[in-house]
Amino acid sequence: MTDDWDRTPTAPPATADRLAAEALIVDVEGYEGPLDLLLTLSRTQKVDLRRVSVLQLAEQYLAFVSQARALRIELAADYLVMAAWLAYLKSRLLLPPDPAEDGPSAADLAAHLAFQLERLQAMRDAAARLMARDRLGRDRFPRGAPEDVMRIRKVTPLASLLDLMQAYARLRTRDDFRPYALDRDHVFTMEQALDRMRGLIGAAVSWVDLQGFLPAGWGSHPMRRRSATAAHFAAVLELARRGEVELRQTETFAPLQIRVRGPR
Amino acid sequence: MTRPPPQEPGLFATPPMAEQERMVEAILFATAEPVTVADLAARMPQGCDPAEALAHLRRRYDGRGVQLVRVGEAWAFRTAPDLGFLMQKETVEPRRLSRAAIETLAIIAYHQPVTRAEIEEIRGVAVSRGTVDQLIDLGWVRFGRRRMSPGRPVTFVVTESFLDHFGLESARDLPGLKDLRAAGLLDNRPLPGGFTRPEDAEDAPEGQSDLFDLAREGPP
Amino acid sequence: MTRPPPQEPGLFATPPMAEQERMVEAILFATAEPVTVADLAARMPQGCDPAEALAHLRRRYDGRGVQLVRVGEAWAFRTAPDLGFLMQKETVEPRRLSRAAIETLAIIAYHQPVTRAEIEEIRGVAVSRGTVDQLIDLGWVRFGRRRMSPGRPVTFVVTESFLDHFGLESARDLPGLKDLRAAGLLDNRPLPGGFTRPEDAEDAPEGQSDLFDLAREGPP
Repeated sequence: MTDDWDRTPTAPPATADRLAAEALIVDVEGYEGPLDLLLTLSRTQKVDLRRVSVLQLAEQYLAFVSQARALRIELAADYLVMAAWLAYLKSRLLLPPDPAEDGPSAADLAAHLAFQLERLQAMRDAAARLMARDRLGRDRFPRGAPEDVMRIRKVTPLASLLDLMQAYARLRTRDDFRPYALDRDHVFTMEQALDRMRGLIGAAVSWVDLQGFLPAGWGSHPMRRRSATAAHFAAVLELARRGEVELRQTETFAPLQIRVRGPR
Repeated sequence: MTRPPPQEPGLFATPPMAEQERMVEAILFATAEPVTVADLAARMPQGCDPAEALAHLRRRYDGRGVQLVRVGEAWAFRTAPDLGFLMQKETVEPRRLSRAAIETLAIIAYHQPVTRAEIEEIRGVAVSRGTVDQLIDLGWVRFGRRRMSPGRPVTFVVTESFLDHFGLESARDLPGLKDLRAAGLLDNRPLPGGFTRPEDAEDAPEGQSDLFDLAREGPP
Repeated sequence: MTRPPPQEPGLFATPPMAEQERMVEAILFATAEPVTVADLAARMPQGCDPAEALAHLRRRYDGRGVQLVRVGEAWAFRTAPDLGFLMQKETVEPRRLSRAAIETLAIIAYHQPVTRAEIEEIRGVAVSRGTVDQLIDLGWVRFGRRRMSPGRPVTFVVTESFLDHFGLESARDLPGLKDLRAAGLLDNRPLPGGFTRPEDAEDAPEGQSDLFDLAREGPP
C-alpha cells in the first residue's frame, strides 16, 4: 500500500493505485462484509482509527465499488447499500451544515462510522489475544488418567405409614366384599339326607332318636350340625308323608324319634 | 535428529532439579498411562535426571491426597488409599414399593411373627421369594424364631429400621382395623342387593373424603 | 420421618483442615472436569469447608508443575502453561476455526449476553447459523436468557468450558476487558438520531444498552 490512496478519486489513478485497487478487488471474497472492507481501507490512511478521515474513507470505498463495477465483479447487496449510505454521508460532509435541518449532523454520522470501525478492530484484537492464550489441550493439560468416580445407586423406598395401612385394609376387606356366592361346604341337602335315610331306616324297628342318624363329622361344627339336622328332619317328614316312617316327640323340644312303619 | 551428543556441555543448560521435578509432575499428571523413567527422559530436555526428580517428587507427595506410586516399571499418580471413599458418589433414587411388597410388609407388621404360608393365606396368592428378600434387603424385615409347628417354618418380623421409617415406637402402635375403619381406610361399600351387615350401618358413606384428607395430611 | 436433618452439627467430628485439603486434592486430581465447591462439599464429610481447603491447596501448588485453577464456579488441576512443550503426546490439535467463528466468539465473550442482531451490527455482516452452531458444538457458547425487548430475541453467552479452554477464572478476566469498557467500545451505541439502516430496523436500539450493562455486571 502507498500513500496514493490519499489522492482524490477524481485524479487519474496511478499504476500503483490501480494495482492496489485490483488487489483489493481480487480479494473481495476474503472480506467479511463492507465494514471489514472499510477497516482494511482505513488502514491505508496510516492513522489512528480515531483520527481516520471518514470523508476520505467514503471516497476510497466508492472508488473500490466503481472499480469493481468496471471489472464486472458482482458485489453483494450489502456492499452496495453501504456505498449508497457513504455517498449520502459524503454529500452531507461536503455541503455546509443546514441550520434548519433536525437530526444528526454529518459529523455525528461520521463519528458513528468511526466508532463502528474502532469497535470491530477492538474485537479483532481481542479475538487474537484470546486465541493466543494458554489453551487447554495445547499449553495446559487436564488430568490424563481420571479415576472414575464410582457411582453407587442407593434406593430410598417411598412408603408411608398410610400406604402400609391402606395395603392392610385392602387385604382385610377383600374377604368381606367378595361376590356373593352360597358357601356349600357346610350344607347337607334334603336330597342327600333322603338318600341316606332310605338306606338306614330299615334298622329303626323301634323308636330311635333322629340325632343318631346324623352323618359322622357333622355333629361337632355348629353350622354343619344345623344344616345336617335340618336336612334330615325335612327328609323324615317326607318319609312320614309317604307313610314309610312314623314320628313322635314326647314333649316340646324333646328329641324327635322315628320308627320304620312295618307292612300292614 | 540434530541433537547435541549427551556429553557436550553448555549448549543447553540442564534445568535445575526443582524444574525437573515440576516437569515430571506435569507429565505424570497429564499422561493417561503410567510413564517409565526412560519415557520421562525422552520427553524432558537433555541432561535431565528423571529418576532423581521422581525421588524428590515422591517425598513431596508423601502423605498428600494423591501419591506417586510405582506401577511395574512405570510411575503414576494415584489417590491415597485412605481417601478411596471420596471416589464414590451416591445417587439416591426414591422408588415406590410394589403392591406385593407393601402388602407383604403390612402382613408381617400386623401379624408378626408370621410364616410365609400365613402370608400367602392372607394375601391369597403365593409370595415370591424376591418380595420378602427385597424387604430384608431394605432392612425392614428380618427372620424371627422358627415356629414350633410341623416343619418348623421360619417366621418374619419387622425391624427397628422399619419402625424408624414409619415413625412407630413399636409394632403394637400400628393402627388396628377399627382405627382403619374410623379413618375411612376401610372402604365400606354396600354389599350387592342392598344387603348391609350390622356393622356397616354405623359407617357413613362419606368415608372417601376422610381418606382423602388423611392422605393429604400424611401420617401423624 | 425421624431422621436427623442433614445439616445437624456436632454429631461427628469435622476432619482437620490438613485432612480436608488432602480430600480436595484427591477429588480434583481424580477428575478431568472442574468440580464446584458445592460438589466438593457434597462428597466430603459433614462440616467440611472446601472453600478454605481450596485456598490452602492453591497456595501449596503455587509454582508447581500442576496448578490449581478456578474455572467459573468450579476448580480443577491443570498443568502449568510453561510446561506445555513436554506434552506433545497429549496435545490435541485445536479445531481450526474460521475467522468469522473466532470473531463471533470474541464478540459473545466480551459483549455477553448478546443477540445475533448485535453480533451482526458489530461485524457489519450477517452471522451464518453454522458459525454459532459450531461454537455451541465446541461447548464454548450456549443460549442465555431471552432479551426483554421486542421479539424477545435469544442471547448467547460463553460457558465454563470456554473459560477452562482459555484459562480464564471468569468472564471478567477476559484480556483487556476493562480498557475496552473504559473506551466505550463495549457500548451498544446506536446510530445517532435514530437513523436506521435497513438491517438495524428489526432491533430496538434504545434501552438495550441499559439492560445490557446491567446484565453484564452481574454479581460482583
